[in-house]
Amino acid sequence: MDDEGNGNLGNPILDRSRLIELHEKMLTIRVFEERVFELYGQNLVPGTIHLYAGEEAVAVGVCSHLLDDDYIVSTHRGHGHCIAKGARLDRTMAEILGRKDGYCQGKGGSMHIADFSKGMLGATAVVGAGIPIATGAGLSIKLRGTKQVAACFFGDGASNQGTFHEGINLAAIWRLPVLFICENNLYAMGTRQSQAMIVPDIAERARAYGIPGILVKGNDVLEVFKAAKEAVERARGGNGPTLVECKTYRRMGHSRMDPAAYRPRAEVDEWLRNDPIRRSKDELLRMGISDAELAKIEARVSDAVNTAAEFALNSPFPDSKEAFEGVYGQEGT
Amino acid sequence: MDDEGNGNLGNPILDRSRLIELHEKMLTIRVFEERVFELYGQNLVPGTIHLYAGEEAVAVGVCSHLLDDDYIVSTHRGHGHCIAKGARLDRTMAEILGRKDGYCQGKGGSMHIADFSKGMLGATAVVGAGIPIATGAGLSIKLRGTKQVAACFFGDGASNQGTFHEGINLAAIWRLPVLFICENNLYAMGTRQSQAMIVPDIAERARAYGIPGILVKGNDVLEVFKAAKEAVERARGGNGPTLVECKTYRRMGHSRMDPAAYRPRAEVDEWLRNDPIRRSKDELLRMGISDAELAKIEARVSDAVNTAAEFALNSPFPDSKEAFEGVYGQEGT
Amino acid sequence: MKEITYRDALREALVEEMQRDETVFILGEDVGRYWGGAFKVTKGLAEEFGDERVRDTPISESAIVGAAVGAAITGMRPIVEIMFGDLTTLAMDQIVNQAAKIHYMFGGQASVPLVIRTPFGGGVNIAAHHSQSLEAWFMHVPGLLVAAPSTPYDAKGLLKTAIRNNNPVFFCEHKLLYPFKGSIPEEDYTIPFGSARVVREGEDITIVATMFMVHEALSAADTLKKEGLSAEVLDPRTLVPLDKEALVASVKKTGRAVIVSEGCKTAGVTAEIAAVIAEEAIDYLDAPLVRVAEPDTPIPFSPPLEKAVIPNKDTIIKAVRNIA
Amino acid sequence: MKEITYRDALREALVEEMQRDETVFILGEDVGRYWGGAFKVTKGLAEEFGDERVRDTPISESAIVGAAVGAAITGMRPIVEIMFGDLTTLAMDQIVNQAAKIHYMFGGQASVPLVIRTPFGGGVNIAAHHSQSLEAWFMHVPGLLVAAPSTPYDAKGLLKTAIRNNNPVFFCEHKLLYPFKGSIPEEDYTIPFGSARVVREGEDITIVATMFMVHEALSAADTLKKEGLSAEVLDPRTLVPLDKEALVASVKKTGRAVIVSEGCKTAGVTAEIAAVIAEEAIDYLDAPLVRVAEPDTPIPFSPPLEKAVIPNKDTIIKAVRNIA
Ligand SMILES: Cc1ncc(C[n+]2csc(CCOP(=O)(O)OP(=O)(O)O)c2C)c(N)n1
Ligand SMILES: Cc1ncc(C[n+]2csc(CCOP(=O)(O)OP(=O)(O)O)c2C)c(N)n1
Ligand SMILES: [Mg+2]
Ligand SMILES: [Mg+2]
Repeated sequence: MDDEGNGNLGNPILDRSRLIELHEKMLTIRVFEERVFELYGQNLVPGTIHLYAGEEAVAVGVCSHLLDDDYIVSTHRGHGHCIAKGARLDRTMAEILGRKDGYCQGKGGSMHIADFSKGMLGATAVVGAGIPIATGAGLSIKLRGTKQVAACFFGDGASNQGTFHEGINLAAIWRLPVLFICENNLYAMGTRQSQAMIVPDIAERARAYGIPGILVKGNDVLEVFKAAKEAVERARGGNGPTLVECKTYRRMGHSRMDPAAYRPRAEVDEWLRNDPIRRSKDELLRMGISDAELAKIEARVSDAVNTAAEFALNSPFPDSKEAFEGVYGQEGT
Repeated sequence: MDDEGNGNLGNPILDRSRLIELHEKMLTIRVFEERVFELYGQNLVPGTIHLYAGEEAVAVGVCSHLLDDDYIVSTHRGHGHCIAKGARLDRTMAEILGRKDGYCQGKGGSMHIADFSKGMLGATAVVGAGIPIATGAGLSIKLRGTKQVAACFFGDGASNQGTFHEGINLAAIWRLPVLFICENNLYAMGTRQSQAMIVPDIAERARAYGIPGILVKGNDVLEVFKAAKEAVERARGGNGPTLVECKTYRRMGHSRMDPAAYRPRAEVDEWLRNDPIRRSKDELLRMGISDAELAKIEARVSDAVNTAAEFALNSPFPDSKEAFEGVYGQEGT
Repeated sequence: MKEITYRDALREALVEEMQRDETVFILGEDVGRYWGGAFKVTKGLAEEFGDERVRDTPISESAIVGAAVGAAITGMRPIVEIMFGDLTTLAMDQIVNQAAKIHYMFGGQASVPLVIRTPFGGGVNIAAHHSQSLEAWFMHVPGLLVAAPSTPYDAKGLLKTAIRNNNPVFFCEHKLLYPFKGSIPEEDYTIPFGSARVVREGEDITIVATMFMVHEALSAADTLKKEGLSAEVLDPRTLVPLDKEALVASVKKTGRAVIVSEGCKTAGVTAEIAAVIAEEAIDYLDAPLVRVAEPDTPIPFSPPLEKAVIPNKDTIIKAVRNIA
Repeated sequence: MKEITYRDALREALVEEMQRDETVFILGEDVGRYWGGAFKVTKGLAEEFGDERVRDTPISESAIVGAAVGAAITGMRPIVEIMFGDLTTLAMDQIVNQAAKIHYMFGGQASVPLVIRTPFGGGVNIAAHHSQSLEAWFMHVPGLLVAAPSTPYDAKGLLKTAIRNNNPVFFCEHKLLYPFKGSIPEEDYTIPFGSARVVREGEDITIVATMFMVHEALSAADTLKKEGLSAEVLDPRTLVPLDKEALVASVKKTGRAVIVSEGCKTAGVTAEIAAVIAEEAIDYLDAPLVRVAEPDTPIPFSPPLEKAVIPNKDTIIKAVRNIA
């Protein structure tokens, strides 16, 4: 609580209307994910899915500082990143359903959504592989001399990959404008973080590269917002990368089929209480938002997701001959 | 200087006779390397060589704590590791010359010497690749329940490889009996350490894995000896790995053909003055060793290297048909 | 004999060999008690053998294989599970430059009794990073043995041989085969490497097929049979060593061959098999060799697209009809 | 025309393309002003273009390629040097799963104008970790183009095409060729991918050879000529795309083929070429196909051993005599 009794969110860097935006974005991701889950249950989603539900504050808190021409690099758990970065719900949903109007014309699916028109450079399903790619986007920015930044999302598990070490080190020595956003949801599949590394805080690893590491409560969108603001300013100012660790939690299992029985009940309960959207809603209520306003937001979100699902379900499957096309692009000059 | 005015080396953990041993071992490596260099000049060494000269205190300081059944994993700059671990000079030299009596029957050469009979698990020429292998040797020790330890040598350059991160992390979480010995000779080929990482001390990176990191003057055999003692005791005691960074310097270029013009003259001069063998000799003199004793050591070393060179030069080249053999070992049971 | 799935057959091999030899242990991501492997092959093993011998690892493919190499050259017999074959890309140095070369490069001083198990193959709509079949790469690495079982019987027998072998074995599994059932003997058995299996005898054409494609080839042979064409179906079972004698013998008999495997066509498994036939049995061929494999595309996600690129009964029949 | 080494030809291509297009830049270990590349191909470039465009990197092959991928999809045209081809093992995920698949997997939204240059080949006694020829792996990766020049002329022309191409190009060089001289035009030229070169016309047999083996094949052809045997020598120049028409045309003319490349035999470059011929020109063959490649061994260090495993003029002649 600050002096004026507004809670954290009374902080001047995030006023009420901005918080409403963030809240709505988070809610959109949540409702979108719930719809994906439902469609999966109806056998309308091919393959597998890794839901972002529970981690919305991270993508939204970070992406709210990014412009359309800033970049992000995403992961197997990427629906939330797409939406936060401004990708259309309908084409995102269509891609997840393997339809022709999906961003990748059905070639990518849930684990490989990309929207280059919004600087969303795509999701890689190889854990940790996006890290050096984000470094490269940062290098490109530096070489082209623009003021863009690149943000890279990855999990706690990814931070044990060699690419984490190599990719961040490279960004550090070249002072590239990159945000390394570790979404620490405490587990990599069934493996608890403490089984996979000794340090409790991955932010600590920033020291090995001589860059700042920031640890934040990842379910508090304001904390993420603040940390990301600092990191984005550092990057745009030419002062190099930041590692931001956001402690968060997935509401569901790792993937659609995982009951997540390896998570202690008490832990799950505590984190579910600590839900990012519930928190932002509580803050908005404290700031005096009316029930009617909240209901309006919810209706807008629900409409948007409905429209997206309808669009996706109406989109045809791609023609099988398209499988053989598009391996190579235009030759070039 | 300690109370008794003996200098560092008066430290009770390293008495005079032990220091003589270490000095002689270091000198053996030096003279061996000089001979390799000479033979190379005479076109008797195929391929390339990476001389260890100047870094002797590291291998000797570490290996002096290791028993025959302890393991080491080595690198492209590995002659010193072999000799320090107790490999025979003659078969080492024969391998470097590509002869039949070499440890690998001429199949490995300078970059791939191994002596499994002495726990020398071989040199890999892929920078950083030995790190997880040493971790695996540590795992094997743990699973078999012996009191062995494994030491892994690698360079400053190697510490930017993904394998450094993954391999040390694995050893850390499993508390394996491994010494990670970083031979920081300030350069990886022509690349200065400060170009390749921000942190001045690689030992600092140990924190990312929650293990102790020790920084030592790598040209002072006593310092290396002390740090290695601590690390070996920790490992044998079941308390996990240690990262030991030894700052050192190569007397020559990276490989035989490299004039090393990228190194500032003043830096080279300073490090050459700080030569490990010169230091140990000075200490021995301070401890009162006689010129005659020193001369005897030098003569022994010189004889040993002469004998080894002779052995190697007299060893035949392998028969070409052997190239086709030994890809697979015995099938097994 | 008993009916058992490919998954269970693999698990039986692991259990029996771990009981038989205490130096055998397993490491990989989520192979332990909380998950039992992404495809549940190691389910229950941690409970039986303890967490030390069935080790969950961080997501560090390169270090997992590297650590297994280090353990293998110092007296243990590690079995690595790489969760998806596509991720072997992260461990190629350790597999190719270390595991495969150590025995030779060090003049025979060390052996590397290491098994790397990993699932290949498409068919479950998990797109470009989880559906590849990269067996051909490993065939191109001297020092590795490469097994590729298509049935529960072969899976168990070959895995046991792999575990007992002192050389590094790259052991290919197939996602679609895990639930596939077949019968195996009650008693201990192993299958020697380098011995192909004639899955179906035939006179008119040889269909050489690997892994899941063996079953598609069998369906194709069934259909062709009705049309009066007798196809011999041959499963090499191990790709290194490759049973050239069996290949040549079959082609000598039939005079024609269609070679089928997943994995993309260019420089793939089918290329090597075709080349062997072209070198050793060309005089017996009455028609061009035909390769049936994935076209040279990544594996797309959407079901109709994925279906279009993976060979199946129909594409095999079409290929056969082209030359027979 | 001017006489120039393969190394200098490569450097000229780099310089000219960097002058022509400021989005072209180079990154790799020791490519910069202090070393100029392990084989000195980039010598002097940092001085001309600055350290920003000729970037030394830490020893981080995976991040080097990954960073290049990230730069390529955001408007730059990176050229990566991997110091030795053997070390591409460390970057396989980035090469295979990222660079090669991005265009397809993301439905054409991005292109990846990236060149990865690396030297393959043996012959300089640097043993198993520095002497491999792994071209075949990259042929097996849809989405990559694979160039493999054997002369200064081809090196320059193909590298320019590679740099201007919007697809990822895996550009194979050969250690023994760097000092090799040949003539090239003074003016700008490029060589289209997928067009083989008939290095020597002949009537009796086709020798298909790649990279350094082209020169061994030529020596072999010289010797054979004296014995009255006219060998056609064909150099594919790019392995993906492979000029199948040229291959088939030559084999139709001669009726026999020996296929030569470094890299081990099984599932190697020669397998794919043999398979193409067996599929598309088998009716014209008067003899079995013969592959000449490295036996399936790691490359040994000692000179007599290394010499025994790398194909050369004599082994080629022997192979030719077996079928002609
Ligand atoms: C390199 C790699 N190894 C293994 C996998 C299989 N896998 C997919 S997601 C996952 C867990 C990732 O954990 P984390 O990075 O914490 O992300 P989270 O799923 O928790 O968001 C694993 C092991 C993979 N896709 N890539
Ligand atoms: C993975 C890898 N990348 C590059 C090389 C080429 N190379 C050989 S030694 C070396 C420098 C190694 O530096 P460092 O680790 O500091 O060891 P030093 O040579 O200084 O002892 C390089 C880049 C290699 N052998 N392996
Ligand atoms: Mg996680
Ligand atoms: Mg160094």
